[in-house]
Amino acid sequence: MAEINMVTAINQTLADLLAQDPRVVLLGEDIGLNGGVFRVTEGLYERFGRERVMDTPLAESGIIGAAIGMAVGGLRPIAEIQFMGFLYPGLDQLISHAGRIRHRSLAALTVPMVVRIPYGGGIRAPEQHADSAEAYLVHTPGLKVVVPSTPYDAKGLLYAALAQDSPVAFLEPIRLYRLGRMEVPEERYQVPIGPLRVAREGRDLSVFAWGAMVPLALRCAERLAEEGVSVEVIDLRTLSPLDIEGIGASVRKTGRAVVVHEAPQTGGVGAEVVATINETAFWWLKAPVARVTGFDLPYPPYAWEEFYLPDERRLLKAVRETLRD
Amino acid sequence: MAEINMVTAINQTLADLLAQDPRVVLLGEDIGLNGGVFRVTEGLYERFGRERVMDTPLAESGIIGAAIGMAVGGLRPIAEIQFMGFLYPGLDQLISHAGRIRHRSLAALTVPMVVRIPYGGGIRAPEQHADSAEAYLVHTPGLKVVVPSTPYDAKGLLYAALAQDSPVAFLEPIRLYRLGRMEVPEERYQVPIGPLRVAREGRDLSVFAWGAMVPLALRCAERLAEEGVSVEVIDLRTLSPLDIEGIGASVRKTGRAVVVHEAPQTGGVGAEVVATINETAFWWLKAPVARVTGFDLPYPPYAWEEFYLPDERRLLKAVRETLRD
Amino acid sequence: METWPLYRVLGPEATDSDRVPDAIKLKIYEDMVLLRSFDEKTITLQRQGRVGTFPPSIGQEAAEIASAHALSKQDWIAPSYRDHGALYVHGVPFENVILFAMGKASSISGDVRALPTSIPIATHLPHAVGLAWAARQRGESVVAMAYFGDGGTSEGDFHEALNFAGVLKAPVIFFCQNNGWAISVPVRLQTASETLAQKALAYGISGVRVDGNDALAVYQAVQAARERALAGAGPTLIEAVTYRLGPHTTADDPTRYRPREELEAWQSQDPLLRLGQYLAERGLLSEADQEAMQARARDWINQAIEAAEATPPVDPTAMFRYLYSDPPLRLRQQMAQLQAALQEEVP
Amino acid sequence: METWPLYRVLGPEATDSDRVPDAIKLKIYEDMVLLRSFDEKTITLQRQGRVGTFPPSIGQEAAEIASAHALSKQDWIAPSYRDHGALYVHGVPFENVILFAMGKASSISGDVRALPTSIPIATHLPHAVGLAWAARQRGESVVAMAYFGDGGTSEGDFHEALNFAGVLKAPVIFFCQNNGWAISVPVRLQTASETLAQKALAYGISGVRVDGNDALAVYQAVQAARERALAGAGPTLIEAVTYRLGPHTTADDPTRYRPREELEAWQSQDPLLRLGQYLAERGLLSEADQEAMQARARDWINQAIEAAEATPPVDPTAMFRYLYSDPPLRLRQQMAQLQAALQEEVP
Ligand SMILES: Cc1ncc(C[n+]2csc(CCOP(=O)(O)OP(=O)(O)O)c2C)c(N)n1
Ligand SMILES: Cc1ncc(C[n+]2csc(CCOP(=O)(O)OP(=O)(O)O)c2C)c(N)n1
Ligand SMILES: [Mg+2]
Ligand SMILES: [Mg+2]
Repeated sequence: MAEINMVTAINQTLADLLAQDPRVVLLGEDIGLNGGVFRVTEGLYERFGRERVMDTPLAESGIIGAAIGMAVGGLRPIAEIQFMGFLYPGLDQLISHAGRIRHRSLAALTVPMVVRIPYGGGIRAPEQHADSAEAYLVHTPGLKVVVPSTPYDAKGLLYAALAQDSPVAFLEPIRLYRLGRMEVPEERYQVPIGPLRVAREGRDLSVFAWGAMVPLALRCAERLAEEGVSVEVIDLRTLSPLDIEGIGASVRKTGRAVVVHEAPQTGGVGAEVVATINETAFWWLKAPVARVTGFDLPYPPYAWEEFYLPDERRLLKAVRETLRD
Repeated sequence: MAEINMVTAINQTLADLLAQDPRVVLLGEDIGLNGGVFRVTEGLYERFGRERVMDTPLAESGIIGAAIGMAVGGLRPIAEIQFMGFLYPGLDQLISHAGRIRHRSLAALTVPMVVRIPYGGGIRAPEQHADSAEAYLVHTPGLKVVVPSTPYDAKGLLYAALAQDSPVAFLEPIRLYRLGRMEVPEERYQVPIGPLRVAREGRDLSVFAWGAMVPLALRCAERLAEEGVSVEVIDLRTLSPLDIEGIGASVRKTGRAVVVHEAPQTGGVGAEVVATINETAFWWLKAPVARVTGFDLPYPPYAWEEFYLPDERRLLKAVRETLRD
Repeated sequence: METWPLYRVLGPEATDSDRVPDAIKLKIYEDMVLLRSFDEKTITLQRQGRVGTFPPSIGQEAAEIASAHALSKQDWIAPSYRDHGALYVHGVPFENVILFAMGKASSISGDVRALPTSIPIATHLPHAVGLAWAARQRGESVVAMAYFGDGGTSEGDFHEALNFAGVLKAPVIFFCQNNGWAISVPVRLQTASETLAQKALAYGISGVRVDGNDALAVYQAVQAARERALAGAGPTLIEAVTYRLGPHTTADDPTRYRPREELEAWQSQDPLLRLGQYLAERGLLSEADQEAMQARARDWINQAIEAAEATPPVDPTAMFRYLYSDPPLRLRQQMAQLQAALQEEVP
Repeated sequence: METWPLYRVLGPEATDSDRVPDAIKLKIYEDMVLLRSFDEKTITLQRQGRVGTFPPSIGQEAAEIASAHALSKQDWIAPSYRDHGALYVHGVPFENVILFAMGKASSISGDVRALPTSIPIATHLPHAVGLAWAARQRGESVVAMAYFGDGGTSEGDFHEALNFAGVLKAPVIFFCQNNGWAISVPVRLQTASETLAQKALAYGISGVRVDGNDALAVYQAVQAARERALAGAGPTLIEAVTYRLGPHTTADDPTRYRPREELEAWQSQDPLLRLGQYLAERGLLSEADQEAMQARARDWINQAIEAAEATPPVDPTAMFRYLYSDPPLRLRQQMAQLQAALQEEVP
């Protein structure tokens, strides 16, 4: 097994999917010759040609809408939205159609498609290149939403996503693209969509995280371990459907919880995690669940991003306060 | 004071706003000669002419986008989106621009506009005419979101909305448009944006509701009063910014809470209310907060809508169970 | 600028010759009669509260029916809310249309190659592009055709779809019924472009303008577009110029916004009259045939209504069945909650 | 179909005569020199990590600068990310452009009539329509002009904006810089339409195609469109045919996708060369003048950089100041939380 980063893991998986299944087509902006602005599709155009790896016009609603038609028509499209901040013009297609056609047709038709969406902050990018808009997707019935935080999960979740008969939003944390390498099996495997991953076991408090917040949570857990505090780090990994039983089980064990995410606090997925804890572990809770999140502001110009994003200072503080109660 | 319904209250307010302020313009689909598909703008085209009450092409992003430009350029546009299910093509303009231009320009520019959006179910309408998509808006920084549940509040909140220098989404519960009449003062008054309204005081449990769920909650409270249970009914009225102190205060008094809304449960505004209660009243809570909501499905064909929407059966059951804990 | 002639077969101002086989003409006429009867009957049902809001296509029967007859059953269609006529021709029985109007069923049924009715305007146009592309990739010799109205041309999705289709040279037909109005908004407030067909120029694709009340012209225009698409010549935008003689839907009152004279002028262009007269003149259809056809239509429709109304009330929990093949735990819990609540006495 | 001539003033293939006053020509040239120097310098700053990702407009100076000079300061502009040149001409100092590239400031400053830079493609086009409409309602004799690229013509918002503008006859100019590429996607994969200017036909508005590397032709085209708009003749879509000689942004490597020969062919059409040569031939600008101009540009820019870099680091909590005039309680609490966290030792 080679040690690879997340970009390579996704790239290899896409290559294998294209090779194994003639129904798979990739479409998006700059994914062809250019190999994608993050080079995730590098080499695929050369290998599979323009009919399988399609550079589209600059039109997100068109991309997602065309992918929906392709999926209903028997292909397995994998669309790329260049940055999550540019998903918004295409939201209607996800909300009105991708998520509804199965229901609307009383299951006569299915929409097996994947939308890959790089997301999140921390890379000093221009405005609207650092958004975390997962809450819009999680509130949209009929979509599944996954977020790998490791190369291993990226590969396994992508295979699992392609095996669904539901549309899947596959969120790729930009900051983790090249951040860590790990051994990833060369053969095909699926990481099931649904179950959360216990990234680190602990007894005193559960931290719920996804994407680039997972390594942050792990760093804090390590730090706190030195102080004798045992923090459980949960990588939710699937945001829709949420693993409500897994969330409850962890908090029933630890009695305390903190949720951390990059998106603004109000109405973020963190609120749903809190509500789920309230429903599944209320009687075990020893303190209010804390949320450490982006602020209720648009993502700021990058001179401010280190202050906007949850960091060790803020997460440690919240954990310590939650333990104090 | 005459007794009027909500349609009339909004219509009269719009007429007065147009008459008092030359900067006010209305734009939307079928709001002119036709007076709007719900007749909310009836007579305004005849009275104020085509330059003030503008029938637009059928294009929601264009409507909201043009309104943004008008607002920056010194007008006070009031845009209408015909049904909330048709807001989605225009979401990008709200997320990327209406909510951000003030921030992006470091307050050099403001976007004082109102988007009126009829929403909600219960009227046996065709598909996508009954959506409740408030959660998308509440999670979007820079927008304010209000929902009147009475003719009085409709008028007062609309005056208040026009007085903001922020964009305001003004959600109109379709089911309440003509449901009840009440005395509404003829003069101008504002219902402040922000504070919730205690629709009925109570001691044993707080029900949080908005829009068409408020009369439902009141009916249940009345029913429970007969059984000796004292339910406080809170009409949130402003969904963004949420009155987090008011929410906490009610639950610190009653110790129990139920949230009710039409939208799907997962990631709905109810989750944010639960998280807010967790943050502001955790130590007073005697039972988990219950959510009574639309199911995590697209709004179904209308033969199912009576089962999909929260009703007295489901709300009473949740209240009783929450009281039992 | 290129001028945009109006293709017409029927009537003294014909600009195109008739190439439609007689049997097809008769079938088209018969289906148009059926659709007219269906719409008239369903309006009545709606007034009696037996179905929900209904969008009749009265006046647009030629465009609806003839366009669908020009397709193969293997072609895909992507309809809008007013296209039960096209869905019927493509294979959805009228009984299903009634069930749909009763809020009990999907707008499609069986294995018809159609998307379910799209309510949000023009949002299904990109789907047609994707369907066409998928068919081409899979080596199928079929086209996809999207149905929409004049108002639909203003939406961003119209633009994105036509532009995509142009670049891909996808075998897709954009069939626009310009019926003069988008609810209360007349075409001249919808766009400053003189015709809708000329919008094709923005995408480097073919644009055709056809008399939408002339069933034979519509049939020929769709057939030609289909042949072009299958020959690899790419998409066509067809503007079928027609008129909605009825209300937008049963919830609409067109007298609020529509000049009476305009309506009357178009009533004389009724597509049923025009095709009926042509068939009569050519001896293809006697008065007795016509009456028999109408009687048959009424019978069929009454049977369809009976069948639809005889279906049992919906199972409340059935709505949970269709969204996922593997409903998640919370959804299963929600279904259980509904079941439990339904056990409670009604308050 | 109407053909779309390319308007050109400079060079042997001129199709239009020169009507630009000499003083304006010189000012345009000077600003083009300044913009070129600025972009070259800023690319260096980016490589040194002193500013963030930066989109240079090298090769597009004529389109950027001359278009903005044809406007009045009372006109509104709605720029895209590559339009710091136009913003500069309209009144935003380069120092601010650097601060913006450093992530410390807004892209606008002072009371310039400009929207802040719009990052999502084409989404600002409807704003320009609204701004134009507002100005007209308020009785101001001004236009609004939106800047965008060839890729922008594919977005739904392009369509909705142009269609709105056509119906409203709003005094708005859609200034499209067709620089051949949308990052790595060439125009022929962006649309099958032969020119971008002809897309105007879909909206019943004027469409003009101009040599975008010809500063005088650009100036005249914008001026004419502005006059038409102010005379009530409605909007114009201008396609300025130009070429991006540099990378899309400093994060882009065009050698991955762009043929070298194409680049070289366009290098010989460098707008600075073309206007410089014209001014020299007419004796309006000596070699010494040119050198002085370039030296002055470098000095200015160095000063601007110094000034920008001398600004203090941002106040962390300043980001809370701008979203609302009345920040809600939770936002104030969040600010307090940040302040408290900043007191903690760095872990
Ligand atoms: C995106 C969207 N916006 C608004 C509506 C509400 N609406 C339903 S039909 C209609 C007019 C459509 O006119 P047109 O496209 O000409 O089709 P027609 O009804 O005339 O067949 C409108 C505005 C909708 N269904 N979808
Ligand atoms: C809505 C949206 N989608 C995608 C992007 C990412 N993106 C930034 S620039 C660009 C290409 C733009 O090309 P063009 O419109 O020709 O302008 P140019 O960069 O050539 O000036 C893309 C795809 C974006 N900014 N906005
Ligand atoms: Mg119409
Ligand atoms: Mg370009």
